[in-house]
Amino acid sequence: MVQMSIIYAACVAGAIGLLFLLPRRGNRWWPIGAVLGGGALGAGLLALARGGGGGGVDLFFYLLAFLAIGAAVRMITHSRPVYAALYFILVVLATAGLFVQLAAEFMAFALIIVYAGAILITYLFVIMLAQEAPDDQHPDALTEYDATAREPVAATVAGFVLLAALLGMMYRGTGAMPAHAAAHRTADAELAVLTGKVQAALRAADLIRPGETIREVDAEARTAVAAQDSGDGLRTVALPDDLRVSNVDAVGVSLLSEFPVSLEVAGVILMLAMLGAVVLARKERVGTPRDSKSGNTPHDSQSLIVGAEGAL
Amino acid sequence: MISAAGAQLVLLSSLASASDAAAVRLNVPVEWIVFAPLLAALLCGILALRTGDARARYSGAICVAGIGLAFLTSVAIAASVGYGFAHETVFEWIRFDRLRADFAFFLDPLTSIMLLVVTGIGTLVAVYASEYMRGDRGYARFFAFVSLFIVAMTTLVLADNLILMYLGWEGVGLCSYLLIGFYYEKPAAVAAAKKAFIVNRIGDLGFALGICLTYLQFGSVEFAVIFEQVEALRTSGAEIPTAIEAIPFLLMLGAFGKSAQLPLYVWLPDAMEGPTPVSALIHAATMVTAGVYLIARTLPLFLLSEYALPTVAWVGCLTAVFAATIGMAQYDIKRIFAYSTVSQLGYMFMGLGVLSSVGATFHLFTHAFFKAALFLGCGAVMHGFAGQLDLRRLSGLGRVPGWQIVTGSMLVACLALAGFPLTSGFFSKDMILAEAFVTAGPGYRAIGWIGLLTAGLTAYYTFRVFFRVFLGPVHFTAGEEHHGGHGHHFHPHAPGAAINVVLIVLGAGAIFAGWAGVGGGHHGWFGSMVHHSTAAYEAPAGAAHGGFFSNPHQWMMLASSVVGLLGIGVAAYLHLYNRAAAERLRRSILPVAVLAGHKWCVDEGYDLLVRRPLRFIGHVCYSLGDTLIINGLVALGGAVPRLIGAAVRPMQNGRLQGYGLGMAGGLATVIIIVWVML
Amino acid sequence: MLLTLLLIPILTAFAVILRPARQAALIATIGSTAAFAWSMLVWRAFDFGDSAAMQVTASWTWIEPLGLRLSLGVDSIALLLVMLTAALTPLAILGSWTAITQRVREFYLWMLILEAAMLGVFVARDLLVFYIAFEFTLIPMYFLIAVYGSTNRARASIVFFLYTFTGSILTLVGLLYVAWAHWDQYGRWTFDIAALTATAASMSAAQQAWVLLALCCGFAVKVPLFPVHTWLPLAHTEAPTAGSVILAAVLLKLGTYGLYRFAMPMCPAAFHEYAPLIAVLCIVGIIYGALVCWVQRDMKRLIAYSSVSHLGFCVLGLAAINAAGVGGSVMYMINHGLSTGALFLCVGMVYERFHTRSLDELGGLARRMPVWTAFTIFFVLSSVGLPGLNGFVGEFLTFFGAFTSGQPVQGLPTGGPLGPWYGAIAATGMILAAIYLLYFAGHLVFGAYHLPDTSHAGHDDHAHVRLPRDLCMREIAVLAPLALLCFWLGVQPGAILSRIEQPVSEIVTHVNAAADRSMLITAIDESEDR
Amino acid sequence: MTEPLSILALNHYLLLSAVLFVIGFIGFLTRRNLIIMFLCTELMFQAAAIAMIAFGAYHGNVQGQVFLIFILTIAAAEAALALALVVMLYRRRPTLDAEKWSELKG
Repeated sequence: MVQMSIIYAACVAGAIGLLFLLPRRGNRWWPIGAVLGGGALGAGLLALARGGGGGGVDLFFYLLAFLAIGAAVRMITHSRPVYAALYFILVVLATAGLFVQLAAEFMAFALIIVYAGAILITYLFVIMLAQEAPDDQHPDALTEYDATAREPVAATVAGFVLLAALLGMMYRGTGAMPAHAAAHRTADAELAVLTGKVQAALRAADLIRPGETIREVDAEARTAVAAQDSGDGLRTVALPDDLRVSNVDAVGVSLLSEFPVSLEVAGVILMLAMLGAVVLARKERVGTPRDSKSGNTPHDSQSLIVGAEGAL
Repeated sequence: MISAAGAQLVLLSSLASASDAAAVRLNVPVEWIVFAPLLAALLCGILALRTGDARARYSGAICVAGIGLAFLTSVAIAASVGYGFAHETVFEWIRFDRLRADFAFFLDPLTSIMLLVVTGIGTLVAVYASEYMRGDRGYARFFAFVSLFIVAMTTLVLADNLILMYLGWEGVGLCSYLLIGFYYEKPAAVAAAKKAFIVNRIGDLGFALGICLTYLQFGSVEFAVIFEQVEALRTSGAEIPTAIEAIPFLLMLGAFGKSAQLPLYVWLPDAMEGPTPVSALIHAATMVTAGVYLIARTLPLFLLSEYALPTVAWVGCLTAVFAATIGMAQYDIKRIFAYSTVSQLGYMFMGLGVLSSVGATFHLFTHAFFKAALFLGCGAVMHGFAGQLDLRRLSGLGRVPGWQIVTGSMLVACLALAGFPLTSGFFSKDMILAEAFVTAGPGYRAIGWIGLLTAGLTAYYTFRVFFRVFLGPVHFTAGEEHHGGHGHHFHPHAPGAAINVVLIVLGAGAIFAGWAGVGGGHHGWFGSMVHHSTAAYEAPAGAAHGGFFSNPHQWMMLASSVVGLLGIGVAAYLHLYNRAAAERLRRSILPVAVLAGHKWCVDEGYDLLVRRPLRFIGHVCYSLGDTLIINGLVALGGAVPRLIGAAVRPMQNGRLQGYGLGMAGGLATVIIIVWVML
Repeated sequence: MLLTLLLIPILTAFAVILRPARQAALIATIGSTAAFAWSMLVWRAFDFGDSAAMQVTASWTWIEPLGLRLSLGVDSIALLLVMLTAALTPLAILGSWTAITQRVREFYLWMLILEAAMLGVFVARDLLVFYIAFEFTLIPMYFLIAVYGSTNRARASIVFFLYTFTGSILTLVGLLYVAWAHWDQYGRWTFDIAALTATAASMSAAQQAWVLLALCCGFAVKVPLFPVHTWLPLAHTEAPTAGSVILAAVLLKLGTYGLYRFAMPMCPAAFHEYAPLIAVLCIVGIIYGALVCWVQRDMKRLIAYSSVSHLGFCVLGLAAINAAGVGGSVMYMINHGLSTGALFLCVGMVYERFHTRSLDELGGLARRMPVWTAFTIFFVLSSVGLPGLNGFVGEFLTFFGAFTSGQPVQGLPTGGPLGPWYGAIAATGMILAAIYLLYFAGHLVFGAYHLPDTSHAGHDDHAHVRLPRDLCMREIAVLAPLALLCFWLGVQPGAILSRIEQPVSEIVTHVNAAADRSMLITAIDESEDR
Repeated sequence: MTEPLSILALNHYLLLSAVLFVIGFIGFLTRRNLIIMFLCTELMFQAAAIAMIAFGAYHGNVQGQVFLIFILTIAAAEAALALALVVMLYRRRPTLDAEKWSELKG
């Protein structure tokens, strides 16, 4: 069993470490934080490893977990947004690695493509767009809000108390769950609906003749019923052993057969988000009849906002 | 004591009288008495609402027709009912659980008398008013209300159960309210109307509670059922429960309110703010006698209690003398007659109390004539002299051309009121006073003497008015309703035909109505009528047949004549021959006179003791109770969250992170709580 | 059939939203009139020979595992209240044609939604349907006050909402407790009112007392009983005319109806035991409300306080637990709805003309507005309880009920825990009612004619439709049906009384029998202890 | 498909998920830069995603992954909108300080 005391101690140590790491003007104590935090993380992972690995967890897990957590900590402690975004990419990559560990290859790559590739790049663009231009005297100057964290103590304490509570509950709660969830489905059950894939595999293995098509697949018995194009001459073919349902297949089948509506809705949401983003980010038109006197200068738009504040 | 006397009395309830007078089948549509005036009221009401409709001038005729039809029906019914009784259900009204109160009529001779008085005087007053009210903006409205009043009053009289009677009772109160406040732009009229309604309501409360208690005790509110049980109770000789003895006292309260007896008389003098025909009809002849009628109708119930009737007698007696003293010190003619009405109503209650229901009813009957004549005469004066009613500003009207008929009828009516021999008032008053000496009861003899004294006072103040206003040197000033300019000489305009005819009829009634009761006791027509109603009783035999001095019915005629003439004589000396002496006398007893002139400050006392404290409580309830305490508590309840809010407000600073922090803390707390609990 | 009744206003509400604003009033009027016509059909379909039973029922499964069903039905009392609601809403809407000039469509939308919610309360046979409808009345009313109210509307709407909501949350707790008790006993969830009533009535007296307390929290606020009445004057004063009308006429009846439908049958023993306490609160409310009424200068607030006083009578009748009291109370619900609703309409018509509610600024309107005066005086008299008009029958029966409660009538016992003193003291409220209502009439209707200073009224003129000085035909059409109904019910109360006799006697028997049983059990316990 | 995850391994992944979530949360609370705050929310999404996938593996089905697709969708949409908002805000007043944008507080 995992030593809960070690976990809690690691939480405390991690909290203190994180406190030292959080950005502050002239933060000279960050090495202490790094040591404490790294120690806490290492101790925690060690406790995990001692408490019982196996069951699909190997060294890669610990490495990737260490990487993900370390990068995440760095992300929230780094005072420069660009670096924070880059560290976040690292977190995403580590997560993707963990997904591969969990046999979710499709999601791993989707994560990298969508997150690391698309979303984070957008973030980077926006960060660069919105960064105050460094003037010549202080090329490295940080803005005040980047340089200091607000209420670090309260937030850290609250966060780690939450973490400790969550972990405590988790270990209590999952103790009651079966060591392995009973799989209610036959392996490769999706083959029953993936007749095209089966047909291609059979054809590639020359198990069916040209002109024959697969009518029906029995995933349990690993057989398929092939028929002539003319409609007669039914026969049963055994499936090749290497015919397996890939992760992508499974996800696809599940998505299209079980959640088609949700999928459509997701599409609609994405489109609406796109439209919304366009509308929001569109430059405000100046010289509208309603406010024709305001010019195209930042000063004026400022005054417009002040006016709006007054209204609020 | 009554209980002792009661053993000698034979109560003839309606059912007992059924033995010699079987139930009569009416061949007259009795509901016309109610519906004809109702129709008139509706028509006049519609005319009243249509501002500027020229047809409004027909409303007087409509009203006269409606009430006249009711009168004719009443005559037919009186003839048809005779000495019997009848029962007629018009429609079902309230029927719930075991409570039965239908819109049903109960007719016996008492009802007939009341119907004749109400519709008869009503018709006369309507005729009078059709001239008197001419030119008033609310002409149609007036007749709508008068017709409505007749509806309510006849319902009251005809009701076969207490709840329907209560309907009529409240209905006449409403009409009284509406008619007193007829000139609603005068604040005094509005206040008087309100006062009348509210004081009446206090009495009505007693009435309503009396109804409830009656139902509790007898399981019904219908007269027939109640009286049957009363009879059974009396004959069984069982002890009478206290609750039953309480019933007459509650009903009495209602009667005192409606009939303006102590301590609830205060509204009636103020009610003179209404148009004079209304004062004549409602506040003299009919409505105010409803209390007398109520007690007469429920007399069997009153006989069940040892103390009920003596209370009635004493209250009546005290009211009579009390109101008479106030009346003596007033200057406003109408008010004098208003107090006179209070006083005369006191006589009627006195009569009921001393077990002279014949006398009381008889006095009610005669009083209706002469008091209506007096008020209508006053009205004619008021009409002719632009609202002038102050007897110091009017004199010698009898010699002004065109006023002879008014003077004549006033004289007759005054004589009747003063109890001048052989006028109607003389007979009825004597009957009551004599009975006070005949009946054994607590202090009844004293009541008789006080009554006699009051008769003298009555004669005095009545003729004070008459001698001042109609005799003596001719001089008069116009009232405030006269809008002629300076130098424009005021010409009183003499009353027209309608007014004169009505005055003649009423004057005749004031003299001759008394003959209906001649014969004393139950022997005259009137006596037999009452004798055959629910108000019947039999006087102890023997007392009425002694010698002259041992028979109060005989020597009372002489005594009251002497007292009455004495009063008239004093009035003649002070107000006709030597008016200066009156002024001297007044100055010598100035405090008393002023106090009496201020109505013994009863109004002020009520204001100070009842109205102001209640209103003060209202203010306290509102400003302290509602706005301070209750709203304060509510605000306190609301303040607890607000205090907590203030405490945690720094967290709610609008920064997203603050909320996030709270969320994390909350989540952690929840988890830990669950953890601890599991 | 009842579902259609609920749907008519809702569909009309949609129609109102979809059509241009200037048609909104017309559509709303037609729609609510249609609902009234439909309710007449329901009335026709109702068999008054068996008026205590739920009739015209309909039921659909809603959430199966929780036993939630969308089941509707009415007994004759609920049907009467349905009729009241359906009759008053068109009149209130018709009365607001010119009063509402801004956000017109939303106004009628809320009115119609409100109607649907109120109808829902009365036709619900399922507890949660009832509760949802009960709470849902708050939302439209909140908006009616908050958007269309007068100067102090923000506070009024919030106070209204929070006050009633707080109370009804406790009611929900009580009702859910009963549902839980049913589940505990039978092992399945149901929210059927009849089933839960049976369960609750078989609980111990202590449990019943708690449930009663919880129920009373919500219903007493809604009624409102003293001392939780202070939201009412505020809400009434600030609400627009139609809102006040509906509030007085129907929303307050939700409280009394709740007491009748839930508090009495569910906790009969406790209700019987605590009825004197409730009655004392009622009597205090009657007198207190009346006295406070008397010192008001604001005519709407005055009528609002008169409602406090009147509803005291209404609940007093329920607390009397005898046929006269409960029957009178039901009668009172209808009558108060008619006459107070009408009074608010009358006052609203004055407000629309002169833009003031102060009795100091107005006076002597009789001179210029005879028709209005006739109606106002008529409704004042109805409210005072003048015999021959509707107010009397209910008032008399309630106080008659309180008076005779628990007293043997000719040896036959009548149920109930009260006695003559309750009735006698409550009856003083009749005097006080006369005082304050005549004070109102005396100031507003009679006296010298004077109007508010019109110098500031200039800017109002463009916003308001010009109205004639006296009532126009539309306004007469609003008031005349009410007046006729008041008169008719005063003369023929049997039309209602005979129809409610069965359910009333049923509930009275139920409560008294339960109280007797409970007393017997206590007595047995005590004797066993000994 | 590989063998379903054991409960012990699931715990590992859940622990990682919790840690990442809390770190993201702390970042969200402490950092004042709007963009970093959004990044932190993305980090919390990641944590949720790990938990989803791990549970999916534990139960031996792909529904966890399917859910993740939707999470990803929402994340993408959220990112797009959030960044658009940031751009808009920045255009109004050149600062990314979350505390400067607190006009909406009550």
